[in-house]
Amino acid sequence: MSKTPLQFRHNGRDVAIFVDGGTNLLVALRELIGDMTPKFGCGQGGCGTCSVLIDGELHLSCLTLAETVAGRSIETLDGMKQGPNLHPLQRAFADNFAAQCGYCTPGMLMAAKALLDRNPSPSRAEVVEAISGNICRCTGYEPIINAILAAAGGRASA
Amino acid sequence: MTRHRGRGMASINYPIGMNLGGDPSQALVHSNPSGKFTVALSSIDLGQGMKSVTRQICAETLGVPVEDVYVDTADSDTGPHCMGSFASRGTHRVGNAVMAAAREARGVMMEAAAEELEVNAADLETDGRGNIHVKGAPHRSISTKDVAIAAQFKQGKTISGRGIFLVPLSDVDPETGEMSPATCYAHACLVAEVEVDDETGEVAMVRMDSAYELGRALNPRLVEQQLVGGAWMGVSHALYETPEPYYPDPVHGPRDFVEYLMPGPGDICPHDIAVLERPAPDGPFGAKGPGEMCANPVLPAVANAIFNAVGVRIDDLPITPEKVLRAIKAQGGARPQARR
Amino acid sequence: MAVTVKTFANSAEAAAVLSSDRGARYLGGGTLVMRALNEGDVSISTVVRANDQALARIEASGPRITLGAGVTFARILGERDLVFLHAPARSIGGPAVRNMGTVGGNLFAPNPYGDFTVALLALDATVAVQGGFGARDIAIEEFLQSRERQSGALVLSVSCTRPTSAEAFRYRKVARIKPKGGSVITLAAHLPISGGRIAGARIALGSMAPTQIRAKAAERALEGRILDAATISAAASAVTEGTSPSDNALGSAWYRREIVGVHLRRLLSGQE
Amino acid sequence: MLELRKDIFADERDDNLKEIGKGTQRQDMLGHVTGTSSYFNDHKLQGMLHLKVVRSAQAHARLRRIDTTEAERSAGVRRIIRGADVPRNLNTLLSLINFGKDDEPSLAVDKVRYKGEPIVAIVADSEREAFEAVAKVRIDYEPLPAVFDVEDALKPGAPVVNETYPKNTFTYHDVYDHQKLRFGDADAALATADHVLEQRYQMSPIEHAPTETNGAIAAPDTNGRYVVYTSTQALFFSVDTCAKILDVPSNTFHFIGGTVGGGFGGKVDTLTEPLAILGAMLTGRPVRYVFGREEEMQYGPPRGAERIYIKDGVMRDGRIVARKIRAYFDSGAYTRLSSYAAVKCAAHLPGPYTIPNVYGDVYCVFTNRTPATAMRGFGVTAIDFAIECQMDKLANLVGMDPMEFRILNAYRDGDMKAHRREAKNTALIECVQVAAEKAKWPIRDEFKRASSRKDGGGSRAVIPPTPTDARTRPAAPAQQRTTYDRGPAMTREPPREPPPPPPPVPPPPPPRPTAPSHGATRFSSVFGTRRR
Repeated sequence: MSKTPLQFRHNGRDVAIFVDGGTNLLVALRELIGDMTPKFGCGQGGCGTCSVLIDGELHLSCLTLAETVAGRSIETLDGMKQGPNLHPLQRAFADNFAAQCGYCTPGMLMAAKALLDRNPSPSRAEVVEAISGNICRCTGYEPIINAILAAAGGRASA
Repeated sequence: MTRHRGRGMASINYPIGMNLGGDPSQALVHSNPSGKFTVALSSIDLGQGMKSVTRQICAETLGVPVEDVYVDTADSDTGPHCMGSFASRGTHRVGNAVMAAAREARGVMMEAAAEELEVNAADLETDGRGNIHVKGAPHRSISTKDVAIAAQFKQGKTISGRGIFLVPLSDVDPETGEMSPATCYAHACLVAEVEVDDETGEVAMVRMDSAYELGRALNPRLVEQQLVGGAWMGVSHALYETPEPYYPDPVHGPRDFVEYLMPGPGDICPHDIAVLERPAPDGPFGAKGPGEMCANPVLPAVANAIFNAVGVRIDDLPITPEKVLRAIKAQGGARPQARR
Repeated sequence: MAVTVKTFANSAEAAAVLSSDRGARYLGGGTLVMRALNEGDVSISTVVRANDQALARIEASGPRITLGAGVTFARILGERDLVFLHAPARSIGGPAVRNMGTVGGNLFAPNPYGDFTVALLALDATVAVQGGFGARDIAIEEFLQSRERQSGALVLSVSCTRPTSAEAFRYRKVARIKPKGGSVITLAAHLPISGGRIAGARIALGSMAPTQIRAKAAERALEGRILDAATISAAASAVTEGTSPSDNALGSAWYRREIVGVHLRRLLSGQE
Repeated sequence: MLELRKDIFADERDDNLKEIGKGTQRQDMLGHVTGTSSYFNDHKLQGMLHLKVVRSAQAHARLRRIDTTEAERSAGVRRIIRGADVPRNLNTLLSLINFGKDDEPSLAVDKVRYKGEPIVAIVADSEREAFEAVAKVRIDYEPLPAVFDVEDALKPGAPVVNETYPKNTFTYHDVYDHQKLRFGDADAALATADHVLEQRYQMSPIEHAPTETNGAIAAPDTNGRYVVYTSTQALFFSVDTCAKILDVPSNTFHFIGGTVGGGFGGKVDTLTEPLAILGAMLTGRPVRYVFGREEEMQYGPPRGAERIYIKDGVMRDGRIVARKIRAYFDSGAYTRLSSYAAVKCAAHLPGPYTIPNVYGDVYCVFTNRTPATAMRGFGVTAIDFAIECQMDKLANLVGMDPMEFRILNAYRDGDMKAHRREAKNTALIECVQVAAEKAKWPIRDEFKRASSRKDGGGSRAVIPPTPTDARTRPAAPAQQRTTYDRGPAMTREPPREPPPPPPPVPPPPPPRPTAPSHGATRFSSVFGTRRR
């Protein structure tokens, strides 16, 4: 079976893999690179658990044909920590008890990072909009919204 | 166009655990040589916080800091039997099993400490910070680490414990339904306020106020997670969710999260919660279980609030805009009831 | 057999493969084709891509604007010259889908998707299509009516009218879920005013028929009139004429017919 | 926002605790926010194969022919699994605790009973190749009339959904087609009530919709064992269900789970584990079987719908004197757990109120839809909806404030409940009072002064004379037993009703070197102990 070589940056490091035709980025990240932080939730674009940043933009890795990211930079939750320290968003999610089963958390954090990277002090409505493509079945969203607002507030004051 | 506000309420109770084949759970607790404890379970953490709440129960019972306990679950080779994570049984059944196991482990730990301090074990107490000392004489003290080392290498004792909690099966009388279905009950009352659009039938949540009685809030933050998320699910059941929108006609089933409706982050409303604690005599530290019952009062409270707002009763779930609109049209327009 | 991916530098080559290979599908933003692959649609054996820069072009200067088929909704939201399209662009998906989904793909999205196309229909769009025999412009209504047969063609771009004022174009997506939900119905109205009267009204509806359609009876009720309460009421009463909504998971045909007039009235009278 | 009302019931608690009552951070939070929490699917195994199932396109049909010849030749296919390959292709989940008869195959053999029922499983090198093979399986259906409404299913002449239960109802206590609750004389009390209100309520099915779909990865391990990564909510239920279906000792399996992406009841049924393990057994390779989202939504088990009729008698002063309930649980095509939901529902009647006359008939009904299962609030959510809507209507009917109406009728310590146990540790009244206070909903002083600990018991503790249905009491009214549990030497009571047609005979298991069946692990003894 013919495979296509593919190189891109993964959380700041260059990676090179071979993909089958039609492989999506989620499968490439999880099964070929071993980064298990993006999750499979639907494969339909409806849940956001597979969210990653491509060149800083929020994308759904399950709907991204892997070979389209050649030469581009991919960020996942696996690269969010700042050295040994949690990213302010990670800390805010923990402090606000914004995770229960934890399965939506990687996607939520990437959606939140995409927001705060562009808009460091969002309104509540902007936070709601930013996570609107991410399904959470446990929390009722309120703690997640509060966590993102807290991370933004903490950042602004820091 | 008019949007009408209304309030409704509902009160409920909920049985903790199940009555089916007997309802047991087991736990094993043991210390490593430096006095750190592992709880081995086969219970499942679905997000409800099983690992966290049993960790606190174990730490409290042992008398050690929570950081000194780690809960390992679920591995069928190492974790003893548990029926599973359902029927609001986790905190109560598994919690009791962990408590029993931790009590047994604590007994050995105190005996070992007594031997080191050359006192009677009954005269010792834990300080919850990793030390064991003679009652009334805090200076005659030994750390749990040193006790564990001594037990392991000097005394030949295993600081460990086994626990099981079983609620035996209660036969159901076929003629009267007589049975003991549960050992304790949680309680709740919830007030929902809604706004109903009388031209489109759309219902928006305005706010919720509630009181939940849970025996004991073992960890108030975990309880809050359950109650906030559970009430969201209650709203979702009341107004949105169905895999069969035209039940019992099995057509147009949703295939994705666009077609399967659940309230989004823009549909949520403020929810003010009070927690009451009437300890269950057989609960771990009196705890019952908030996991399932938190959604239940929301469904009828929302339905009753819609009646208060526009005077229609929707007795079929979910209460879709279509059902509300049809009912309003059938009664010739909205009939707001006395404001509450 | 794995899927074959064919990437071309220009759209003509891509279009040639699309029209000759029944198992070929054009990959735009991925929201339709990748989903189909993920869900086991084995009718797709070839994925066709084109890196043609023309597909990503935006021409927003004149009275008619042109959007390359590969333009994403996020890019539209970043263009100040396209403010009139921001409401429909924002109504698509969540942020990730808006970063991926394209104008061209939206033309093919079945109910309950395809909201941006409702706006384009109200704005008298034309669709530039590269077929096996060359490129041509098709009126959007004609394109939508023959959409099933267009899968072998490659959409290059869409052009539409720029409204002369902010009030001249209105858009509303009625969804159960906020802020991101599938459409129960979607409405777009282009009401150019000339000498105080409406001239060239176009009302477009989503989820009121198998494809996006125009509400021609409502347009007639508006044409040549002042946009006052009586006119709005007449348009609202006429809006269901010619529609053929169906039941789906988000609402029934009955409900759609009941509310479309209410929402048209609210949209035209500036109510929430 | 959460407020702890420590002032209430303070005299019943010792709050002198160190770790309990603290808002300690979750043990798993660091794992969650760093993405290192390990779910079943986060295991990368060398040479992993992928399993997909062919699902029924029909709601009810005979399977005339299942043709897999083209699929077998499809690229990348390692193994086609059919019903005959499943060692014990008939099971019911609660057989492990002696409740109900085996009624559901892992892969349908001669008949399908719901749209989406698995018929053939395909194990292939890649998901794409599994999908391609699925598309090549040809199934010749002979459609049968289907029934979708619980009350239609009970009508004479209704299509028989599941031959194990030919009346389309689960059998309780070997004789009844429903679970009864009888307490006092509801009919007599209704005849003397000032108002009688009868209403119908309909609960919708609900999809659990966990963000992680159901799934399992099974892999051959050393020494003939299999390691299984699973999303199950009930580890040993799944272990022993797999041991039974695959007819091997339960310690053949090493199940690892415990960190699950939401369940809500939808991950008890052990749907993916048996086929994943069987795939691993038949190919010698790791096999993953994970539901797609549409599969999860449409063919993963939902919370079953319930239809409930309530007839209440209420006096002008607001006292409810009788409550009569008839409820139908829509179990779908197989039992799964709905049989127990009906028992739990019966025990829950008449809600948290002291009503002297209560009558309940709760049915578990089979229809041609996806089998239902447990969900958060199982057996109770729907009846609470019905009861509490009814309570609002009753309050309206007698002109009382709904809060005060609840307090008036609330159960209190010492009252006799309808399932004939004394109410203890009650707190409904206090919840109503606090909710009213929080919502600034005025209630009168006498209701503010009411207490769960006062004015209960006494005449409210009495079990009233209760007419029961004229029927011989069965001699052995224990929980149901299964054909599976009955040894050949055991004698049993003669059936009290015409015997149902024999259940479909499961295909014989493939020959094995050792004869004894080790799969028969049960969680409990045959009879429970009676406790009060």
